[in-house]
Amino acid sequence: MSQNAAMDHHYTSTGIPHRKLLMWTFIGSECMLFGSLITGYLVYRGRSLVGPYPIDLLNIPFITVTTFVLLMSSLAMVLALSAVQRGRKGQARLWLAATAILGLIFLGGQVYEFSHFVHEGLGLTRNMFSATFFLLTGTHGAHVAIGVVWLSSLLVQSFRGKLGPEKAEIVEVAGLYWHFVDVVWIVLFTVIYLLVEA
Amino acid sequence: MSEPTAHGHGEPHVSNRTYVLIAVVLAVITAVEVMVFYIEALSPLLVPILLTLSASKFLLVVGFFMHLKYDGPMLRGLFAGPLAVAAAIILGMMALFGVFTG
Amino acid sequence: MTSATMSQTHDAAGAGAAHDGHDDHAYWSGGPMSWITTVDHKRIGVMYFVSAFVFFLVGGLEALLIRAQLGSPENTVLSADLYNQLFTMHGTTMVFLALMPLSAAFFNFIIPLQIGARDVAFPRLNAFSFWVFLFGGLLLNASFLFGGAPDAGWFGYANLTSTQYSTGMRVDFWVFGLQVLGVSSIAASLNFIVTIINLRAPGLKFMRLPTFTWMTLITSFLLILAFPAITVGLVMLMFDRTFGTGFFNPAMGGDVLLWQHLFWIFGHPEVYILILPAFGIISEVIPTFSRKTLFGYPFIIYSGILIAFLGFGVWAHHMFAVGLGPIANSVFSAATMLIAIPTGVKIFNWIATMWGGKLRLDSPLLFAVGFVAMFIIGGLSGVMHSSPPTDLQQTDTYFVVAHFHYVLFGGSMFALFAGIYYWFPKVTGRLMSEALAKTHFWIMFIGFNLTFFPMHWLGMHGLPRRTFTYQAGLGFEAMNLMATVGSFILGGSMLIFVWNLLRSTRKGRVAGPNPWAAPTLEWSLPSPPPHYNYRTIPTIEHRDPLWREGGEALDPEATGAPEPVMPSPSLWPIGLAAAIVIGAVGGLTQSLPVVLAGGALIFVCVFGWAFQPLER
Amino acid sequence: MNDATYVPGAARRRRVGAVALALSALVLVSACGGPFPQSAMDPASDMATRLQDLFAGILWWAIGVFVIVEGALLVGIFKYRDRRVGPADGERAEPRHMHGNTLLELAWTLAPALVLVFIAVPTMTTIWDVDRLTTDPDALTIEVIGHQWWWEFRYPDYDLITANEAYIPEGRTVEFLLTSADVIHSFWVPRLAGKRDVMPGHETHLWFTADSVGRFTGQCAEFCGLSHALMKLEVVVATPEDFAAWVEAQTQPSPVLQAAAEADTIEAPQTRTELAREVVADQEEPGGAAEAEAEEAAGPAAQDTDLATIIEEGQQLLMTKGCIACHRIQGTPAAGVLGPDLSHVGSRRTIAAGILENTTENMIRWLRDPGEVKPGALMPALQLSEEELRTLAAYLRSLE
Ligand code: HEA
Ligand code: HEA
Ligand code: CUA
Ligand SMILES: [Cu+2]
Repeated sequence: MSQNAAMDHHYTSTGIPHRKLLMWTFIGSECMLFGSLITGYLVYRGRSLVGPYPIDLLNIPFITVTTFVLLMSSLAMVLALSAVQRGRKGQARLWLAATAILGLIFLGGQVYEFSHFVHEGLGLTRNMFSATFFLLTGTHGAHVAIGVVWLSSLLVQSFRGKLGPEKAEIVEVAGLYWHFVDVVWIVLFTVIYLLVEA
Repeated sequence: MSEPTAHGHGEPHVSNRTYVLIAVVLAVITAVEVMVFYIEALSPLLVPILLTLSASKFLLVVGFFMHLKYDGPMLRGLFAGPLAVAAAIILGMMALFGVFTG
Repeated sequence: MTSATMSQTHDAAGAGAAHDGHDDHAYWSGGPMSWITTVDHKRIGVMYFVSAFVFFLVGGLEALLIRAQLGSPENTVLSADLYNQLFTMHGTTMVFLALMPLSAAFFNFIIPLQIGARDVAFPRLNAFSFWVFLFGGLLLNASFLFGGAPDAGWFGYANLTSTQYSTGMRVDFWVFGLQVLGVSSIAASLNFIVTIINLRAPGLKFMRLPTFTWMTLITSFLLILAFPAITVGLVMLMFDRTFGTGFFNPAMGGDVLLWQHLFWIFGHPEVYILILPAFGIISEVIPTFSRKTLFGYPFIIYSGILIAFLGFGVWAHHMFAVGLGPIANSVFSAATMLIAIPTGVKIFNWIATMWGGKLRLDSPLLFAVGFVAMFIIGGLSGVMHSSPPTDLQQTDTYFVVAHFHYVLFGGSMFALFAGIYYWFPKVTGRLMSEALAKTHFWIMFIGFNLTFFPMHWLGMHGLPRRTFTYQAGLGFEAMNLMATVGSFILGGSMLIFVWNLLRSTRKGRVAGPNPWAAPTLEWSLPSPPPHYNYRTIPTIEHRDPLWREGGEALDPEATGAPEPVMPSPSLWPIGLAAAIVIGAVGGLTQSLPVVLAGGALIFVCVFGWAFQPLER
Repeated sequence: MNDATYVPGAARRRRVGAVALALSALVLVSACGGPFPQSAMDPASDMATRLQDLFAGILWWAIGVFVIVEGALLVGIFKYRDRRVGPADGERAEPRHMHGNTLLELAWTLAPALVLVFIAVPTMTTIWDVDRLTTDPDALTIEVIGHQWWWEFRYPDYDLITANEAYIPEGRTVEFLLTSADVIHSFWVPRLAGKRDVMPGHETHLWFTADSVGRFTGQCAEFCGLSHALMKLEVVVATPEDFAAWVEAQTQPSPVLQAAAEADTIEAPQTRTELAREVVADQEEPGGAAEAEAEEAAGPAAQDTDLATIIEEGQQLLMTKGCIACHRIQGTPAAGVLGPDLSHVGSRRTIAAGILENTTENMIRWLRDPGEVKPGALMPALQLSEEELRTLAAYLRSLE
């Protein structure tokens, strides 16, 4: 590396932009966060003293649909990034909006699911299943919500004409976050819904 | 991704078509997962099958959508290391709480 | 080391005098507002140091009160209630508000200098980490004014922390205080990871990084991986206390042991978070004062990584008495013992570094040697704990208290003092008084051993820890008195140190760039460094750049390059920190409006921050 | 640089010598100052002996490592210290940089590993011996229930319940089953066994065979709230005969009550369930029956008027002041379960979980204001007059 490169404000030793490195490191930390939450969920499996139990309430077909929605939002996200990188403003807006809206639909599904559970008598404090379930999926939902806000702000930026290809890095970082949240859901979908104890 | 990024490290090109393909595969795997769930005959193998399927979805998203397949060892290590620690702790705790031994 | 380096040192002392009158150019010049809005890693480092040291004195004062109460049997200096608050806050303060942020002070000040960077990767995030830490610490200590401080011990075992057995807000202060501090630690660690990986000067490959930088990197990884576990535990506890869930309530199917696991999955890596920076400091001080490069550098690095890695697999050694069963106990015991090996490797390499060197027993080396000597004792008592059957007699007694003060005070604190004496000239441009430093050392050394050595026996003779009183006739009187006397001697040594610190900032001998003839890059800068650190970023070709031929040419000021543009000050970091703490206060008082206000402020600050350019 | 601050070697050596002396003095002084009646290093059972032997073995290894490593450190410092004072600086050659030596690294990796093997092997064998259920079919089972801040002991084989003072037979294996009624405690009698945590929602085990007769004190070792420091206990190891006698005595109502009961031909209720039923009946009809009963019990039997009055008035206080809500006394309607069983409280050496000598003064002190003796104690101050305090204390002390 030349002296000049080192003087450049965007110089990094590895060639990886700071923010991208930050996001990956943060994702590492998030692995432990969700790991601990999943641990809590798993060790308390089958320890509910009163019903309703998971098998009574979990609606697999419904969740399959919202899972599909979230997966598709990840697709929209990569397409948005790709559009931003190519300077295709219209496409970028379209896909960013699609990502955010799919995220919102997922959240809507979660809100519906939660209120359905509460309606069926499974409030937060009802039993060990409800406590661990709401904590785990709630934390995930909060992550989705933050992602939606983030994506929306990118969308606004794009409409203000401030999301040119030179800003692709920001979109990429937001995308990493978004995909990670999706990845967590892939695990939760399996662990909570498909591997529900009979 | 034909335009080089501002920082000039050329990332391998992944076409939009690849992305769509991956998404289709993800959707199909999800569908298979749910089918497996409902097929009585497979219930003894449910856990290993589902874990394999969801792990492959996991890898597809991380590898392609998150680009890790094309990133260097640094980012891969940053993700794989913590993931391994987290997985080990989940398994260790399940063992300690007798989840495997009943 | 070459004679060229020596002559550079002598010149430097002369040149330093010239720097003396130029304090207005130093990184610290500017009014209070410039400190509140600063994003300069050096100022943030100094602020970390001052706050953490004050918290250290507070924690020390709490310890002295504890010792005063324990000086004689059935003493009544403190009530049971106050005693329990004090030991809880002593432990919590020392770990979270003194030792960790003291290490952070070193990370902040030293790391960018050591790697040839002008600042950290995210300067505003750095300021944010500091303010969150400070506000979190104040929040925690504010509990003393509002119905009493947390009183369930520093590891707050469930279900003593449930609303049934801990009424009032004491435990809530602890729950929210620690969560806030977690935000600070994680943000700071992410920042340092990126900084160290990404902002190394050209040529500064990983295997040329100074050892302290390496240990900081490892510590930061430990932090981002360990803290989430306790965060989850704290959130569960918060839910139990606020909403009435039963995560830790056996009557509802909860399990009190889950808390212990989550806490120690964090807690054990945490103790290595407290010691690895110390290992780093020692690995800088010993070569410098032996005038001999670090022996077995790669082994010291790898053993650090190994310690960190193994550190995630030993947590249940804090739970040998709960009856996890022979398999679990054997596994965790063996894993724990393994850690003695990489730690030993470090110790042996340090001794080998000194072997054949030319040791100058200046204060940093004195403290470093004190560290090695005391840490070995703490490590060996750790190995005794690691054997579950013997630990059944030791756990929860003063034997443990002896173990962890030997590693925490005899280890971390001795090393931090070594670091303070070592880098003080770089921070302030002046040397601390050697005579006072040596007095400090010997008094501290004696006081320390007098305080904590007898505790091994106290424990083995049957005195449990966390007991506000003990009865006469069990043989505890003499040793407790000894410990109490020792602790006041120890306190006295701290006064000498504080006096030296205050005096030397103004009256100390002017240091010059490299008063110790040290090998690492930070010593190529003027003392104190200019606010931009490096006018020109140097290119590094060796692990000990200043000990190489031509090392003296590494004066970044000499190139006459234009002054670099640095990030502008910002109010958003402190704003966001305040917003988070407001939210926490809302949660603490269970006041929804305050929580919402905090949330709204967080929102405003995040966007204000995001849209404010770094350089204006 | 800093030459001025260098201290001449001789003075330093003297100072270091002084410190070394002080340190060894410290070690010696630490070790004495006894006697240590609660010391883990003075074992009185098979388990405690195993643990102590293991500890001693590890301690010797640790001392060995300590001497070698600290020795190397000290030798290094003295040998390679830069001795010169003043301007002669620079005379000795600059040290040669040594970057490392793989063979050495290997050596000081393997040597500690070897030491650890010598520590780990006895550790593991001890774990597998100690950390399992006892296989002895004759083992005596004692259930331990931790409370804030006292201990409840139940002997299911004998239908016996007592508190804070447990008798066990010498030479017979005893297995403790431990649970908690509230928070986590830890059961620890250092001379008899290592700790075992006492947790709500879990049952833990501990077993050992005591090998000498005597009283062994212990105390709660897990922080359990305000008065954790005051949660003590005593295990009395008795000869099998003494133990049998103790069981016999404890399973009967106290002799005073027996005497009173026999004289009045009132049958002392024998089982807990009967008692409970009676209490329920009493509560439905507050005061009345119980008082009458107590009066009757005392009245005609009075050979010794003093004792008779004490029993009569004491029982009356017991009924009226709320004691029975929490305590049980065999042979009376008192059948509470929240507090310690008081059937034979007079026979115990201490009261308030090992805190106070069992004397009338101390009993009065406790009854006057339990929170003064034991901060946070759940038992309320009963607002008794001095007269009542004395009577109640005398009554309780008579329950041997
Ligand atoms: C700086 C912090 C720090 C460090 C570095 C350590 C280091 C170690 N600790 Fe310690 N520990 C604490 C802080 C620390 N600990 C704290 C705070 C607690 C109590 C928490 C609480 O309950 O409040 C605790 C408690 C604790 C326990 C639980 C005790 C109990 O509650 O019952 C155990 C059990 O195994 C343990 C073991 C060890 C071991 C094996 C090491 C090893 O890493 C030590 C390794 C070092 C050496 C062994 C010395 C040097 C090596 C050689 C010279 C080589 C040759 C050596 C041999 C062959 C043996 N520690
Ligand atoms: C991290 C480091 C750390 C440090 C540095 C210390 C330092 C000290 N500790 Fe601490 N200690 C812990 C961590 C630490 N401790 C932890 C984690 C616990 C467990 C808590 C728990 O069980 O929950 C504990 C518990 C603990 C106990 C056991 C309490 C109990 O179980 O009942 C005792 C008892 O003697 C003690 C004593 C001391 C003493 C005498 C010092 C001395 O080194 C202090 C030195 C003295 C000073 C620094 C004072 C200087 C100040 C002045 C002279 C005046 C200052 C003036 C103003 C503030 C205006 N500590
Ligand atoms: Cu019970 Cu401590
Ligand atoms: Cu540990």
